[in-house]
Amino acid sequence: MILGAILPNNSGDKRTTLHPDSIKPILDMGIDISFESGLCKGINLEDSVLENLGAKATDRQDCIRSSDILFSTSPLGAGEIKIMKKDSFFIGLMDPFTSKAQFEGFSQRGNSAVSMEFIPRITRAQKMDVLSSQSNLAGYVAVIESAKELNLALPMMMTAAGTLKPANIFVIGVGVAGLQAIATAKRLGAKVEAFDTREVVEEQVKSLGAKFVKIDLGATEETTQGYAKELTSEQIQKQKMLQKEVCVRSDIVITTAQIFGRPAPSIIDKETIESMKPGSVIFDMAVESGGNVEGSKINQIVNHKGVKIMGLSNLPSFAANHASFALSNNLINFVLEFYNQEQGNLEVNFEDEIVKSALLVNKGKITNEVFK
Amino acid sequence: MILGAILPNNSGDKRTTLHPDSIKPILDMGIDISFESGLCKGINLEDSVLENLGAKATDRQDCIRSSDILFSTSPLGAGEIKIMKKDSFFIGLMDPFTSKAQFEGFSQRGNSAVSMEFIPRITRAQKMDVLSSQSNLAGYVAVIESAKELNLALPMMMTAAGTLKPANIFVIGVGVAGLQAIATAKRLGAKVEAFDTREVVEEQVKSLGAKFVKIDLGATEETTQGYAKELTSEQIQKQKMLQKEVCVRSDIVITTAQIFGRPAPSIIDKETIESMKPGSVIFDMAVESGGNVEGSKINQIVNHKGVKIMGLSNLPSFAANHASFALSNNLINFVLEFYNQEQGNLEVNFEDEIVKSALLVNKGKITNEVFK
Amino acid sequence: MFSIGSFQEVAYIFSAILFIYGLKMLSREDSAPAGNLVSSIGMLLAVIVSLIEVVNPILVLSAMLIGGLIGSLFAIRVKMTSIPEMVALFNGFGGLSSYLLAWSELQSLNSVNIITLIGALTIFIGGLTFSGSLIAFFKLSEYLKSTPSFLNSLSKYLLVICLVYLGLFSSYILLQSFGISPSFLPNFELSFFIFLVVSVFAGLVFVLPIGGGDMPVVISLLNSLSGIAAALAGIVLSNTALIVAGCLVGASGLVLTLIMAKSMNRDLYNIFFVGYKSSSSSRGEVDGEIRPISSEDAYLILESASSVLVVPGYGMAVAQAQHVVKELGDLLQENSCEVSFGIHPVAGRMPGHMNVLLAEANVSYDDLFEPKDLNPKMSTIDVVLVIGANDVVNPSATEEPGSPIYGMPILEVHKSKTVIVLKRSMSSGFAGVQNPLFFKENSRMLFGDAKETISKLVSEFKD
Amino acid sequence: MFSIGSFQEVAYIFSAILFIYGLKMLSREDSAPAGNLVSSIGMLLAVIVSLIEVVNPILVLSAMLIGGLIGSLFAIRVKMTSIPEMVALFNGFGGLSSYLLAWSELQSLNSVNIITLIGALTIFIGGLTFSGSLIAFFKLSEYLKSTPSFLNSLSKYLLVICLVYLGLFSSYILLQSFGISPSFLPNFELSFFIFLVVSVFAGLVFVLPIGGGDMPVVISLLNSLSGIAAALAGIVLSNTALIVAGCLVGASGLVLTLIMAKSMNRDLYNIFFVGYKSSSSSRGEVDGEIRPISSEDAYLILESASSVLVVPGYGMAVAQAQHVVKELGDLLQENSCEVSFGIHPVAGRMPGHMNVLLAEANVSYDDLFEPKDLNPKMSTIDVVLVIGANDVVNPSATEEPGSPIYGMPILEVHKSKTVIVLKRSMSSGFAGVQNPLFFKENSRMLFGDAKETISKLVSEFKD
Amino acid sequence: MMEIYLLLFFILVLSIFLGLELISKIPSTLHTPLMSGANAISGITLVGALSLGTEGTLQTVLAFFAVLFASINVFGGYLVTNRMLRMFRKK
Amino acid sequence: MMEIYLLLFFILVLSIFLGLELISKIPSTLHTPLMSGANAISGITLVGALSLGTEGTLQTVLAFFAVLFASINVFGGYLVTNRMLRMFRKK
Ligand SMILES: NC(=O)c1ccc[n+]([C@@H]2O[C@H](COP(=O)([O-])OP(=O)(O)OC[C@H]3O[C@@H](n4cnc5c(N)ncnc54)[C@H](OP(=O)(O)O)[C@@H]3O)[C@@H](O)[C@H]2O)c1
Ligand SMILES: NC(=O)c1ccc[n+]([C@@H]2O[C@H](COP(=O)([O-])OP(=O)(O)OC[C@H]3O[C@@H](n4cnc5c(N)ncnc54)[C@H](OP(=O)(O)O)[C@@H]3O)[C@@H](O)[C@H]2O)c1
Ligand SMILES: NC(=O)c1ccc[n+]([C@@H]2O[C@H](COP(=O)([O-])OP(=O)(O)OC[C@H]3O[C@@H](n4cnc5c(N)ncnc54)[C@H](O)[C@@H]3O)[C@@H](O)[C@H]2O)c1
Ligand SMILES: NC(=O)c1ccc[n+]([C@@H]2O[C@H](COP(=O)([O-])OP(=O)(O)OC[C@H]3O[C@@H](n4cnc5c(N)ncnc54)[C@H](O)[C@@H]3O)[C@@H](O)[C@H]2O)c1
Repeated sequence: MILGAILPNNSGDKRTTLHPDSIKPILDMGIDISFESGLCKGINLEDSVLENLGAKATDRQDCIRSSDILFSTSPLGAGEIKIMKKDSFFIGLMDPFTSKAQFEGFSQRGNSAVSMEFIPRITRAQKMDVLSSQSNLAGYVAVIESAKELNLALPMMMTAAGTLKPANIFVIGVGVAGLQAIATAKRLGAKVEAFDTREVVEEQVKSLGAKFVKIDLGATEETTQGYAKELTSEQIQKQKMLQKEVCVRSDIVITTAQIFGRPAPSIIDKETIESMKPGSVIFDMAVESGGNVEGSKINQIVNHKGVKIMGLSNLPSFAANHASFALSNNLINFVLEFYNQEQGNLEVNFEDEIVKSALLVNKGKITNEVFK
Repeated sequence: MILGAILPNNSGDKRTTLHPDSIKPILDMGIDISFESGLCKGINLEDSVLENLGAKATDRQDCIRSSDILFSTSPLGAGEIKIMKKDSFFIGLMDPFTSKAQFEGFSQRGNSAVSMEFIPRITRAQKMDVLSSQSNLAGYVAVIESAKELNLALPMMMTAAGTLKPANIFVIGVGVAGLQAIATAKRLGAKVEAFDTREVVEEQVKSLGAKFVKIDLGATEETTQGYAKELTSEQIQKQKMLQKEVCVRSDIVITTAQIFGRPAPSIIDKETIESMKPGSVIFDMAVESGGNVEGSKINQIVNHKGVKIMGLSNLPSFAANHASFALSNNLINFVLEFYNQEQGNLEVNFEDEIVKSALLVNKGKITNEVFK
Repeated sequence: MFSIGSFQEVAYIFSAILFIYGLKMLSREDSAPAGNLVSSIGMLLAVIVSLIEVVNPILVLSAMLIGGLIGSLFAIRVKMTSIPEMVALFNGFGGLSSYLLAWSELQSLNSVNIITLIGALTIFIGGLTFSGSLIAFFKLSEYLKSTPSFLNSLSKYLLVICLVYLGLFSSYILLQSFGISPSFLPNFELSFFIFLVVSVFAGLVFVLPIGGGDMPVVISLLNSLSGIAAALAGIVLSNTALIVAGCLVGASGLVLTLIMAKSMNRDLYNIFFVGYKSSSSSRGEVDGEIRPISSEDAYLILESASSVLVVPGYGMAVAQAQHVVKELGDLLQENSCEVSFGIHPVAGRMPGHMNVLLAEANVSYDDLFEPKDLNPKMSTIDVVLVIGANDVVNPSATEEPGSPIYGMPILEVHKSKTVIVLKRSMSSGFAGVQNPLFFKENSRMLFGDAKETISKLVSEFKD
Repeated sequence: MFSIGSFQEVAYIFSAILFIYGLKMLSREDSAPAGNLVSSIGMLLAVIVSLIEVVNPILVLSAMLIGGLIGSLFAIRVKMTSIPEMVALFNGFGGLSSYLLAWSELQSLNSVNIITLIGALTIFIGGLTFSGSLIAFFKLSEYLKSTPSFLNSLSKYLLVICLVYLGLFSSYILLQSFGISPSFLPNFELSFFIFLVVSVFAGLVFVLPIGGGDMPVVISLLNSLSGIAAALAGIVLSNTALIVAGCLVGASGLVLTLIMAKSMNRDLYNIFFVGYKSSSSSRGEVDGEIRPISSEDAYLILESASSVLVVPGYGMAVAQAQHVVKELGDLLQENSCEVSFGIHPVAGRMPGHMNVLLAEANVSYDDLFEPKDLNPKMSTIDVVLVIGANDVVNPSATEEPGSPIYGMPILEVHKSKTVIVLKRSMSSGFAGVQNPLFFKENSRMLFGDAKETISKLVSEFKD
Repeated sequence: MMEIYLLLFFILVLSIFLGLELISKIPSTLHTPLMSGANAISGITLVGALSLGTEGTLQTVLAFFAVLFASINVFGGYLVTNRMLRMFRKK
Repeated sequence: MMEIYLLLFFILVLSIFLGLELISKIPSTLHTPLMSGANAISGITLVGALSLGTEGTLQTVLAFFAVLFASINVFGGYLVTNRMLRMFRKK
C-alpha cells in the first residue's frame, strides 16, 4: 500500500500534506510513502528530510500513478484523475462547490474521493477537522497581518510621550477563526468587540475576555453541525445598520462571516467603510467565498478613501509550517481511523457517520446528493 | 512667533512632527503654527484637520522661511538652511553623526539647532526623549513584522490536530526597544529569552516574565546616561560563540544592540545564521547604524539558506500614527519647557542640562565638542 | 437535693453558653441578628432565675420596669445617625450600675478584706466607665465641642492624681485587712466617700481630652471596661453569671477595640495620650521618622476604606505581582470600595511597562488613570496603595528644586488621606534619590516582596 | 491565710494558662516546638505543686521514676517511622491511669452518689481508651493484620452489649444514690467488677473492626477520649487541673479528629460504622450517586496531597478563573506538592483555548501536558482537580461504544486516586451527554462558579 | 470560702481566654453592632443588682438605681443592636 | 459541697468551649505532633494519681500503677513530640 502526496497546483499555497513531524504513525503501520519532489519546499525543507524518515521522492506523475491513497490540498485536474491508480482514494481539500469538474473524472475512473471539508463536526472527528485546524491559524494570521497594516500599535501604552490609546478591534462572525482572532487581538492588548448571529457565541466571546456586541436580529438558526444558517435580506440590512456604529469606533474590523456551502453574506457596505477613520483596516476573511466586505478583492489591499480593505487568501499558508503540521495530522488521522492493517486497505463503512459525510465519491459513485 | 513643520525628505518616513491630537498646548501659548502642505498625509489625514485646529498650510519654502522654530524629522539640506529665518531654531532629528554637512550650514547662517537625539537621559527630560518614544514603538513593530514573516504561529496551541509548539524568540540587546520587543513577544505567547551586556538588565527582563540568558563576558560598562560602552573584540568573539546555541534553538532572533554614537557591533555571523533552522527569522533592528547581523541589508529581507534576515529601517513609521503622536509630543514638550511666553521666544539657558546637551548649534556656534 | 442556688448556677452555665454563642455569631455578617437574639435569651434566662429569690420584689420590679421602659424608648426613638452616642450612654449606665452595686455591697460588708479591695476596684472602673461614657455621649452628640487646650493638658495631671488616690486607697484597704490602720488617709468612711467621687472624676478627665474622631474607639474601650467592672462585681457577689459574661465582654471588647483602632490607622497610645494633638488638623510636617505597618493592620485600613487608588511601579513588575494586585482590586470592589489605578507615564523601565502587566492580569483599561486626572482629586482618596513605585510618587520632584528629578510631574499621592507603600526596604528607586513621601505623617511602610505582601492582604480579605 | 490547697489552686490556674498557650502554639508550624515546651512547663508546675502533699511519697516517687524511665526510653529509642504507634501506646497508658484512678477512688467512697456515676463513666472511657489504643498500637505495628470478617460484624453486637451494660450500671448507681436498691444487677461489688471488665472489652470491640488506614483518625479520637476521662476524673477528685487540661485535650482533640478525617476524605460515620467495608480495596462501582463536597473539605484533601493534576475546561474560561487557578497551583507547589496541568486538545471552544488563558495567567508551558503523557501515570496521581471540564474527562468516550463521543481520546482522570470536579450544576457539556465520572466512587463534586470556588480554596491555603 | 473564690477566679481566667479567642476578624460594618451587643451583655450587672440587700435607706436607694440603670443598659442595648442589624439586613 | 461541684462543672464547660475555639486550622504536617502533644497533656491524670490514697493493698497497687502509667504517658508523650518537631525544623 502506497500513500502519495503531491504539491498543490496553486503555487501560493505553501502548505504540505506530509509534515515530517507527523508521518511516523503512517510508516509504523507499514504504509509506504511516496511524494512529489519539492513537497516541503514551502516550509523550507529539502526532500532529504522526508527521505531520511523513509519516504520516497518521485515526480508528480509517478506519484499520482502509483498511490493507493493520494493526499492533496487542491483538487486534481481532469488529466491527472485519469492516471490515478485503479481503486485508489483521493483524500484532501476538494473545494467541491467550485471545482465540480472533478466529480465527472472520478465517476469515469471509478475511483473514490474524500473531501476533508465534509468531515462532520462530531466529537470523534475533531482530530480530522481540517476546516477547524486551518481556520484557527487563519484567525491568528488575520490579526498579525492587520496589526502590521494598521498605523497604530494595538496595546495601550501610557508613556512619557503621552498615552497611546489601545486599538479597537471588531470581529464579525465568531466561528473557529473569529475566536482565534479575538484571542490573538486580546493578547496583543487591543480592545476587542465581537458579533455573531448565533447566540451561543456570546458566552464564548466572554470566555476570552472580549465584549460581545448585542444586535437583535430576531430568530437566527444554527445547523446541527454548528454552522450558521443564512439570514433573510431584512435581517442582513438590520445587521449592517446596527453594526455600523461599532465599525466607526474600530481601528480594525475583521469579518469571518461564512455560511457553509453558500456564498458569504455581504455585511459591510461602502457607506460603512466611508464612515470609518482614515487609516483603519478591514480584514475580509471571507474573501475567498465571495467576501463580507463591499469592494474587497482576493490577494489585494484595496485602499478605499484611506481605509485599507485586505482580502488576502489562503491565510493558513502564512503560518505554513504549523498549518502543514496540523493539516497532515488531520489527513493522517483520517487514514489511521479507517485503515485495516491486516487487509492493507481503507475500510469503507457506510454506517460510519464520518465516511457517510466525507466520502463524496465511492468507487465512481457520487454519494452526496448535492453533487449528483 | 511662528512654529513651522515640514515633511521629511525621506519619503519612506510617514511620521509627522505635528500630530493633531498634540498641538493644542502650543496654540494655547499663543504660538502660530504653519506647516508644509501634506504634512499629515503619512497618517492619512488631510491638511484640513490641522487647519481646523487653527494651523496654517503653506508650501515648504514659505514654511522654512517664516518659522522661528522649525520641526523636522530629517536634517535640512544646505540650500534649505540658507533660507531659514534669522535667529530661528531648528528642532528635530538631526542625525548628527551621519549628516555633518548641516553644521557648516548652521554656523554660516548663525542659526540654532537642537538635536533631539541628544536629549539627556535624566528624569525631567523623559517627556522629550524621542529616542525612547520611537524605539519603544520600533520594538513592537519588530515583533509584529517578524511574526508575519515566520512560518509558525507564536503561541502554543494544544489542538485536536496536534500540539503546535510555541515559537522561541531571542532578543539581543535590551534597551527600550528590546524591552518592548520582549513584552510584545510574551504577549503573543512566545517563549522569550534575552541577553544584554549590561547586567542591570537581568531584573528588567524578568520583570516582563522572560528569561535572561547569562553570558559572562567579564567587565562591561555603562555610561552615566545608561548607554552601553563598546566591548573589546575578544568580548564580542566570546559573546558570538556563547550566543550561538541560543540562536540555534530560536525561531526568531531580534537584535537591538547599539552603542550611542558608534557603529553597531556585529554580533551574529554567517556561521550562526547557517546553524539556525531553515524558515527562521532574524530581525536586525540596528541595521541603520551598521547592523548587528552579517549580511543584513537596509529595507531588504535577505534569504540566507532559508533564514530570513530582515533589515527594515525606520520602524516607528510602521505605526506612523502613534509614532507621530509621541514624536510631536516630545518636540512640543521641549518647546513648552523653554518657551518664555512674555518675551515670546525660546530661552536658551546653558545652565540647563537639557539645553547643554541637545543644543548642538547656538546662534551659529557649534557647542558640542564632537562636531566642531 | 437541688437548692435554689444550684438551680441558678446551672441556669447561669446555660446562659454563659448562650452568651458565648451569641458573641461568636455577632462577629459574622450572616449570623449577627440571630447572635443578638441568642445572647438576649441568655440574659433573659439569667435574669429570670435571679428573680426567684429577690429580697424586695416590688422595689426591684418597679426599678426594672422603669429602667426597661426608658431603655426601650430611647432605643426605639433614637435616630439611626445617633446610635453611636446611644451606645455610649447605655454603656455608661451599665458602668453606673456596677458602681452602685459595689458601693451597696461594700456598705454592707462588716469586715475589710480582699473582697473589699475588689469592690473598690469595681467602683473605680464602674465610675470611670460611667462618667467617661457620658463625656463620650456629649462629645458625639456635639453638646460638647472642643475642650480648651489648657484643660487638655491639665486633665493629664488630674488623671494621674486620680490614679494615685486609687493606689492609696487600695493600700489602705489591704493594710486594714491585715489589721493595720494606716494614717495616710482619714477614717474609712470619709476616704471611701472621696474615693466614690474620685472614681467618677477619673472618667471625666480621662475622656475629655480625646478628639471626637477617636470616640468610637474610646467607647469600645469603655465597653470593655464595663465588662471588667461587671466581672469584678461578680467576684464580690460570688456570682458566676457576672464573672463569665463580664469577662467575655471585657476580653472580646478589648480585641474589638484594638481592631477598631487599627482600622482607623491609630494606635491606642496615640489616642489616649497624644490624642488631642494628632486629632487636630494634621499638617504635613516631615519629621524624619517612618512608620512601618503589618499586613494585618494594612488589611484593616483597606477594609474600611471607601476609595482606594493603586499606584504600581517597577517593584510590581519585579515581584510579578500584577495578578494578585488585580485580585486585591476585585476584592476591594466587592467590599463596595471604589478602586482605580494610577499609571505614571514613566513607571517601570519601559514605556507602557505597567500597561503590559496590568493587561496581562486583565485589569480593564477603563480603570487606568493618568496623573493629570488623579492629582486634582487626590485629597478625596481614602487610601493610596503604592506598589513598588518610588520615583513616580516622589514629592521632591515638585517641591525640591535641587533634586535630580525636579520638574517631573508626579502622582501626588502624599495629598491623599493615607498612603501605604509596599517595598522591600528603604532603598531608593531608579533615580537614586530618597523619597520624603515615606516620612510623611499619613504614610505607612509595608515592607516585603510586593507579591507576597499582597497575597497576604488578599488572604486577609478572604478570611 | 493561704492554705496549701489554695496555693495549689493558683498554680493550677497558671498551668492551665500554659496549656492553653501550648496547644495554641502547637497548631502553628513556626511556634510548634516552643508550644510543646510551654505545655510541658505547665505540666511540670502542676506535678510539682501536687507532690507537696502526697500521702505515700516513696511509693509515688518510685512509680514516677519507673514510669518516667520507661516512657523516656520508649520515646528516645523508637524509630521515627513507628512514632504513630508509640503515640497510640502512650495514649492507652493515659487512659489506663484514669481507669485505675477512678477505680481506686470508687473503692474508697463510702456512699453511692452522683460522683460515683461520674467515676463509673471515667472508668468506662478510660478502659475503652486503654484497650482501644492497644489495638491501634498492634494494628499499626502490624502485629495484628486483618481481622476475620465474621469477627468484624460480631464486634458491632458486642459493642452494643457493652453500651447496654454501661446504661444498666449507670441506672443502678443513680437508683442507689436515691436509696433504692434495684435487683436487675447483682450486688454492687460484683456488678462493679463486671463493669471493670466490660469497660476494657468495649475498647477492644470498638477498634478491632476498623481498617488500618483509618488508625490515625482513631488514635486522635481516643486521644480526645483520654482527655475527657481525665476531666471526669478531675470532677471525681475535685481537681481543677485535671478538669481544665482534660477538657482542653478532649475538645481540641475532637476538632483535630474531624480535621484529620476530612483531610483523608473520610467521614467519621464511615470510619467507625462501615469502616471495614470501605477501607477494603475500593473497586470502581458506579452506583448512581454523587458526592458533593464543601470547599473546606476539598482544601483539606488538597492540603495533604503530594501530586495534583489540574484539568481545565471550557468552564474555567467561562468563569475566567485562570488567574486564581495559577495562584492555587503556586500555593500547592509551595506546600511541596507536585502540580501539573492536563490540557486536552479540544478543551474549550477553540483550538488552543486553554493555552491562551493559561499563558495569560503566566502558567509555564513546561507545566502543560497532553493526555498521552498523563494517562499512563494517572493512577499515581493523588488528586485531580477538574475545573469546568466535562466532555474531555468523560470515560464513556472510551467505555461506551454507543455514546456520541465514543472514540475521542480523553484524559482518564477517573483512574487517579481522587477526583474533585468543579462545576456549577450537574448539567452536561458541549456534547450534551451525561458524565459517569461524576458518579465514580473516587469523585467528589465541588459545586459553584469555578472562580469563586477556587478563590475560596486559595484563601483556605493562606489561612 | 477561700477555695470558692479561687474557683471563681479560675472561671474568670478561663472566660478571659475564651473572650480573647472568640473574636478574631470582624468586617468593619459590624464594629458598632458588635460593640453594642457586647455592651448589652455587660448589662448582666442587672443580675447582681437584683440580689442586693435593701436594709438601710441608702442601700435601698442604691439597689433601686443599680437595677434601674442596669435595666436601661440591658433593654436599650439589645433593642438598639437589633435595630442596627435589621438595617444591615435590608441592604 | 454541691456548689463546689457546680463551679467545677462550670469550669468544665468553659474549658470545653475554649478547647473548641483554640484550634481551627492545622497544616497536615502538624496533625501527628499536635495529637501527640495533646496526648502528653492528657497525662495530667498524673496529678490526680498523685493524690490517691493508699489505704488497702488494692488501693496501693492501683495508686502505684496509676502513677506509673500516667508518668509513661507524660514523659514519653512530651519527648516523642519534641523529637517529631525537631525533625520538621531541620527541613
Ligand atoms: N518607564 C520608562 O520608560 C523608564 C525607562 C527607564 C527608566 N525609567 C525610570 O524608572 C523609574 C520608574 O519609577 P518607579 O516608581 O516605577 O520605580 P522606581 O522608582 O525604580 O522604584 C521601584 C521601587 O520598587 C521597589 N521594589 C523592587 N522590587 C520589589 C519587590 N519585589 N517588591 C516590592 N517592592 C519592590 C524598590 O524598593 P525596594 O528595593 O526597597 O523594594 C524601588 O524603590 C523612574 O525614575 C523613571 O524615570 C523609566
Ligand atoms: N476546542 C475546540 O476547538 C472545540 C470547538 C468546538 C467545540 N468543542 C467541544 O467543546 C467541548 C470541550 O470540553 P470541555 O470539557 O472543555 O467543556 P464542556 O464539556 O463544554 O464542559 C464545560 C463544563 O464547564 C462547566 N462550567 C461552565 N461555566 C462554569 C463556571 N463559571 N464555573 C464552573 N464550571 C462551569 C459546565 O457545567 P455547569 O454548567 O454545571 O457549570 C460544563 O459542564 C468538547 O465537547 C469539544 O468537542 C471544542
Ligand atoms: N466538533 C465540533 O464540535 C466542532 C468543531 C469545529 C467547530 N465547531 C463549531 O462550529 C461552529 C462554526 O464554526 P466555523 O468556524 O466553521 O464557522 P464558519 O467559518 O462557517 O462561519 C464563521 C462564523 O460566521 C458566523 N456568521 C454567519 N453569518 C453571519 C452574519 N450575517 N453576521 C455575523 N456572523 C455570521 C457564523 O455564525 C460563524 O460563527 C462554531 O460554533 C464552532 O465552535 C464545532
Ligand atoms: N530617563 C531615563 O531614565 C531613560 C530613558 C530612556 C532609556 N533609559 C535607559 O537607557 C538604557 C539604554 O536604552 P536604549 O534603548 O537607548 O539603548 P540603545 O538603543 O543604545 O542600545 C540597545 C541595547 O543594546 C545593548 N548592547 C550594546 N552592545 C551590546 C552587545 N554587544 N550585546 C548585547 N547587547 C548590547 C545595550 O546595552 C542596550 O541595552 C536603558 O537601560 C534604558 O532603560 C533611561
